[in-house]
Amino acid sequence: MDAQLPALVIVVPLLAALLVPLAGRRAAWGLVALALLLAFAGCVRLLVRAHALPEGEAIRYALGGWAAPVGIEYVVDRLNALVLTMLSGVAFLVALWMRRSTAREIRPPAVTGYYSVFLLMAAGLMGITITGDVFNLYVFLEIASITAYVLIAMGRRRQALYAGYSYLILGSLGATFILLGIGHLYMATGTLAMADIAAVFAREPQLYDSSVIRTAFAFFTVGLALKMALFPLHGWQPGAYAEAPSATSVFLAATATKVSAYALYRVAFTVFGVRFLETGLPVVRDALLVMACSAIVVGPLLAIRQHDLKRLLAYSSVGQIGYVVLGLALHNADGLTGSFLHFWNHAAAKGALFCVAGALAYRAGTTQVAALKGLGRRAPLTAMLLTVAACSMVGVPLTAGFLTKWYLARGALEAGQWAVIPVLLASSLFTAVYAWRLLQLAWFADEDGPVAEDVPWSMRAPSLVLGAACLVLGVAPLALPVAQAAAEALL
Amino acid sequence: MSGAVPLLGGLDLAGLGPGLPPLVCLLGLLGVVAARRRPNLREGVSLATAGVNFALVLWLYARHRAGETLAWEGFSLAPGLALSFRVDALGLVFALVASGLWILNTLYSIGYMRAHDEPRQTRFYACFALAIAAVMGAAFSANLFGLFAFYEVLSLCTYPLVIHAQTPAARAGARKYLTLLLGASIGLLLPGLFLVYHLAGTLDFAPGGLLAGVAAADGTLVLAFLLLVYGMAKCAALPLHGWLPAAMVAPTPVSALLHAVAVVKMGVFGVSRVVFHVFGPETMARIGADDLLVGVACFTIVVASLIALAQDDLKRRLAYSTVSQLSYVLLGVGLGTGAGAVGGLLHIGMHATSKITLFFGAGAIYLACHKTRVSELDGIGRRMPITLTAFAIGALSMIGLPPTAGFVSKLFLVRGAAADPAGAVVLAVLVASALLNAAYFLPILWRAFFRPLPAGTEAGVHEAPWPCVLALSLTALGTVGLFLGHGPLLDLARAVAHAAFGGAE
Amino acid sequence: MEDLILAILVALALAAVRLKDLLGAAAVLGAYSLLMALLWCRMNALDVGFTEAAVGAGVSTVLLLAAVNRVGRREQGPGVSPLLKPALWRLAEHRAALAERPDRPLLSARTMALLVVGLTAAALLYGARDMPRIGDPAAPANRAGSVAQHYLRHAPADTGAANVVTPVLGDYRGYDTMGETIVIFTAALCVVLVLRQAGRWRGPKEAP
Amino acid sequence: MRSTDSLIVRYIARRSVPFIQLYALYVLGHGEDGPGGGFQGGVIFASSFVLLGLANGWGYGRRAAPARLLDPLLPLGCLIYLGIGLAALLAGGAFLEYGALAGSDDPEVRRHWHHYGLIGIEVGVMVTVSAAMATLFFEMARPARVQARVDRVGEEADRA
Amino acid sequence: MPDAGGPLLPPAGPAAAVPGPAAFADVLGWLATHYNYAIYILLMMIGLYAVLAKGNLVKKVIGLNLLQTAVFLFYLSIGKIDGATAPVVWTDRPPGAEGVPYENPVPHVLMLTAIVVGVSVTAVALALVVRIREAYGTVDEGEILASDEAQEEAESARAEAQEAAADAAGARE
Repeated sequence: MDAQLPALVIVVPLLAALLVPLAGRRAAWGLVALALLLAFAGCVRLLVRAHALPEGEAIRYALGGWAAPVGIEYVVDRLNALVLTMLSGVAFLVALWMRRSTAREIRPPAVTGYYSVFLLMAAGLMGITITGDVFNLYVFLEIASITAYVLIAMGRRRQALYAGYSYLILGSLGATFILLGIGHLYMATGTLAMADIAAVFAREPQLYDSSVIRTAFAFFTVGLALKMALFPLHGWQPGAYAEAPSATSVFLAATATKVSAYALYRVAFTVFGVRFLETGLPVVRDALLVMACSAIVVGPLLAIRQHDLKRLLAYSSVGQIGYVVLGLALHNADGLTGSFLHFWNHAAAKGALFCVAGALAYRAGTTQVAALKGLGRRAPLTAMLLTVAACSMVGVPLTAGFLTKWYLARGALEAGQWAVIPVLLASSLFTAVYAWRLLQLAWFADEDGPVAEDVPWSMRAPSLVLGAACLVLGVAPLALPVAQAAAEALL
Repeated sequence: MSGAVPLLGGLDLAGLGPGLPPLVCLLGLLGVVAARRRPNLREGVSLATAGVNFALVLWLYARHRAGETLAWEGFSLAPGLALSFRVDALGLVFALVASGLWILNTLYSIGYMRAHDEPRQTRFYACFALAIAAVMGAAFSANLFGLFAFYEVLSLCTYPLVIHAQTPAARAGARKYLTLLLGASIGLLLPGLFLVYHLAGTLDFAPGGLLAGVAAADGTLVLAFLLLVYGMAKCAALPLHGWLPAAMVAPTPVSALLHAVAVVKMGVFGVSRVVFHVFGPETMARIGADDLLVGVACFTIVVASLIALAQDDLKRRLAYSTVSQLSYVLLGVGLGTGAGAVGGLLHIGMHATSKITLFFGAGAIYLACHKTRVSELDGIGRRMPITLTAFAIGALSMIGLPPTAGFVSKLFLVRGAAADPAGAVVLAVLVASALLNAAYFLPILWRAFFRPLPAGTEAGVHEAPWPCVLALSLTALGTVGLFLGHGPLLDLARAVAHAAFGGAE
Repeated sequence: MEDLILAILVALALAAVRLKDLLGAAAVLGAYSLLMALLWCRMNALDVGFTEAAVGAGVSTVLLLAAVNRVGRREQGPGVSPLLKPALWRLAEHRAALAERPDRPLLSARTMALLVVGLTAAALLYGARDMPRIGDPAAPANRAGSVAQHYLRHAPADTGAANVVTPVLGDYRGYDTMGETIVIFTAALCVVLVLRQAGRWRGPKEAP
Repeated sequence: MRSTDSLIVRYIARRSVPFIQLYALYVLGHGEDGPGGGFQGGVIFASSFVLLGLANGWGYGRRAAPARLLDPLLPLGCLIYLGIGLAALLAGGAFLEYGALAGSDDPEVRRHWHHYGLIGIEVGVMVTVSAAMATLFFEMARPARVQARVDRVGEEADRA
Repeated sequence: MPDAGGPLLPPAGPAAAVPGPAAFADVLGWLATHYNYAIYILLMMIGLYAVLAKGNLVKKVIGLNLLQTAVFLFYLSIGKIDGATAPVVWTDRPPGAEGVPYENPVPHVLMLTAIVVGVSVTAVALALVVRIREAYGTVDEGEILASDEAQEEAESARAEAQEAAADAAGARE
């Protein structure tokens, strides 16, 4: 069974997604939770095995029995084991969290369909992370995208429809650019397996100068930047996260954009190779640095003015994805370690914050920031969760957020980009401003807001696990050794 | 590490050593939150925590004097980034002063809170316990990251204390308090941390200074020094002192906590850590940072005293007096002579005991007759003899007259300034500030004792509740006591000075 | 022959975009797909041609017609999509409109779109500069060592099927096709969810 | 979408449906030897229902392919595909390794099982694709009054 | 700070640098052998323009379809081999150097998947368009955004009014 794990981790959620419409309303939620629990257990096992592997090796699984260039293969190394564990962990927690939330936000006949589409999206995102074949990446990207469009469009207000539609148009543009990138790559190398493409580049280094390869990299970057909502191309994200039902916002915000960032790392380092980044196209790396830095500063800046909590958190996500891309742009071990840590840190912090927004929607029916008033007295645990997650976003020491900033700053100083330090600090200050505004309302408001009591335990427990993760990852970062080894392996 | 102290069976508590005080305070925090339903138990737990904590610090001091090196690795977050603790002389100075006065402050706040019937007292005591945990953690932390982490935790957990009254004025004051402190720490201290790590590759304090052997341009080192000093806005060096007067909106026990016991002392302690164990006296002298520090200190002393003169509100006047008194410590530490360092470090203790007495006095006056302005204090000396005599002792100590503790540290400062080649300016500043202190403290005493009570207000004025008066008199006695026997503070200060400057006292 | 079909395709594409009458545009798109299917068959891509005819011309056009029937034939409104302009720009323009400042917006959406299209075309043309000649048997994708020749040699032996496309589709890259089946299942599930199960979306007037 | 008023078109449409479906099965069967396979067969099979819907009106088409029938078929096709893959996995090979189903290592036997596996997944694909394309058409082409009734059912369930 | 910005890609190769007649012949030569690629770029640009510039939501979906079919043309032009027959291998004519060349089957497989993905995206897009028309009463993006912003301003005006009322109440007590 252990050898079959890479395939089972994806097939089990897919199987559950297919069985949920047949299983009917009562058993649906049980199936979702069970499938994601099994997937999470499998991913943790894969993480342990991947970390035990010697340097440079990975767990390979040939699907259909055909070896790499002929068939499709799944590759699990330290980097994607990290992302897989984050994905399945957050998916399982959200599955626990969303039962009561969807019961209130989604119409009863649509709840079973919603669960099935949710599982498909989780499987799609995990499929992107684990695949070792470039075209298979595109197929699972489409699965994750189509499900995301509809999960967003299920929001109650009519703006959710238009938000889903805009994301569909921009997402499809991104996917088509990625398909073009794959076509250019296939034309120049003749194979579709990532490992094989890297081998072809190793054999024929003069390919790096051919314009076909440069265009392929450029289109991959732009396509994934669109999917990732990196700063200039982030138009769809605020509307999408704000209008979506709470369960979708929690899962999307915690995981979706970071999977595209992971795909960019996989393409940039494994497929094109490190040498290409240094010699091939320095222009794209500088462009990425500028986009990342502008995202880091503008995200929280825009977030300050917002009145709606979910839109505020969406703009802050635009900033946070800048941290993840900054590691790639800095191109050294510390910067990469910082970005890989941020996979977990941001998932925990942003997941927890959107759980608070969901709790607000559940109890007060609105996600206006003003509804946070008096939360400290009426719902102390949720208010504490808000405090811990906000501190992690600001990067207060002893929380997870600080470690990311610490490593990114170290990477920036090593790479000589000293200008990145003020960018990091400015974003921390802007984040502090809106975090303070939220905490001020929650703890120190004089009259009480619409929230009468805390959310039921089935919603509080998973969100508190996310909140605890912000602290635990701050004091004893479990992902650090894995992230460090992954960074060295890539360079 | 000496034999395991079998306190709780197998758990090797001695191994925790310096880690114990913060842990005990955190237990106290949990105790307070657990006992939120029963006020008496809750206050009992707070008092007990403060007591146990002080006992632990004394125990650590005793074993430190016996020559043991106590350390605890704690958590290693990342390579080069660890929360580890170690007991040393400088840390003990700060810990002793803070934990000692903490007991009195808790006692005082029990009386004040009960008399004033303040709402949300559980949150008050919980943040109190968290603040002392942060102070203990910072005192014994063995590297710059630990100091920075506990510095931030203290800023965040004192914010609910400052905003306790939750009136619009309290909100505005607390907002300024947090903006300045958090802004300075994220905006200046954090980049300083990154720069130091980038230059030295490690953050652990070293006796001769962490950056001693580092080959880096002087300009970068000065930049790092400025970032670290001004980053620790809690030392209230001008121009980053604005948060101190703004925090006057807090209830008096919190002001006492802010001004005398924890927050400002954390700032000054941090700066002395930076001077002795990050840069080291030789590097400081080489890059001219010590003259810079002395300059800033002198400027702050004079200007803050002048502003204090103009303040009519009693607590604001005391706040600006704190701003100037703190710079004595910076002055002492920056002088670069053994005596100066001893004077500076001693002043931490002396200023703490005297300023806490003044604040307790101000609180008692407010409790007794709701008077906050200096001009209203006519003739209350006769009605509130104990409070006002204690207030007088505190005031004398501030000015630095013999029978009180302030005189001792100022004496060392004067000897340190004399030993320093360019000490003439410093001497002039010391004398001038003594006069200025007299100028803004004596009128209060003169008004309270020698001016008749305004007609018809006799009935309203009487002594504050007994816990406040008890705490008040204890600290007054402490101020005088410290003058007679300097006790452990002097030995520890000398140990630090000896380690830094070798020999010359 | 293929060059002629390609030229007609471009003309049909332009027509589909320019036509104001959506029904006409849908019909032209159907013709475009059928012609594209013919082109695939000319280029020996029989399976793709078959699928394009059935799925591209058949299903897409029917869905488009059904949608136009429910949505309305005429393309009204200014016809210029502000989607491209970032939210801030639109907000500024909205305020400018409110303040009745008559100055024409700096860059209308149309010129913005042309700018982006031009940039993408330049990138694609730059990319096409070093591409191998069409039909060149020595091109990296078709040469002896490539995975395609491996399929051609081994497919009949491994799976006993003559049409190499089906074993590559079902067996060698069977996982892709499973993903594809999951995609079509997702699409059907989502359309059922949106159009049948989720019920009406609320406008501002109805209760939240 | 009302039925067309000309009788001839409605009659021919009704009569030609079986032939279209037969051709679809032929296309499915001959996936190995010539162009064709699961996708094309599935779409043609669905187009027979679309033809009914277009010619004889949405109601008639819906009655020919009711939601109760199509909705379970959708996941069923994928389950066939995954089932074959899992069977191969449980039989000791990799996921979707049809050769492992043979249970013997003789390449000749395994080659046959590759063949059977291929046909099996083509059937799965056809089931899903035909159900999906028919569902897409019937959902999109639903007339306004039917849509209003469906939405009202949803709102009542919501209020309950 | 590195001098960032500038076009995403370095300028075109030497061919574009010298616009003399030689370059023109060079471009014509390229066109003769790479005609398909020119057409796919043209089709893609028409589709992209429709998606970005057209306000009508259905017209955008049509643009998306054009965009995706252009990519299919690109992929199949990669696999084309001169004088090759369809990739159906009869046992009596084995492939290989001396046998009849077969066309590259891989792009065909990829395009089969891409067509189905394209249809799926179109179907979901049209479903959303139908619901948008039902909820907004229009399918033109400009009008949708205008009504959204109007609703947004109405809500924020009401929120300000509530806050003002609350402050007034606060100030009075």
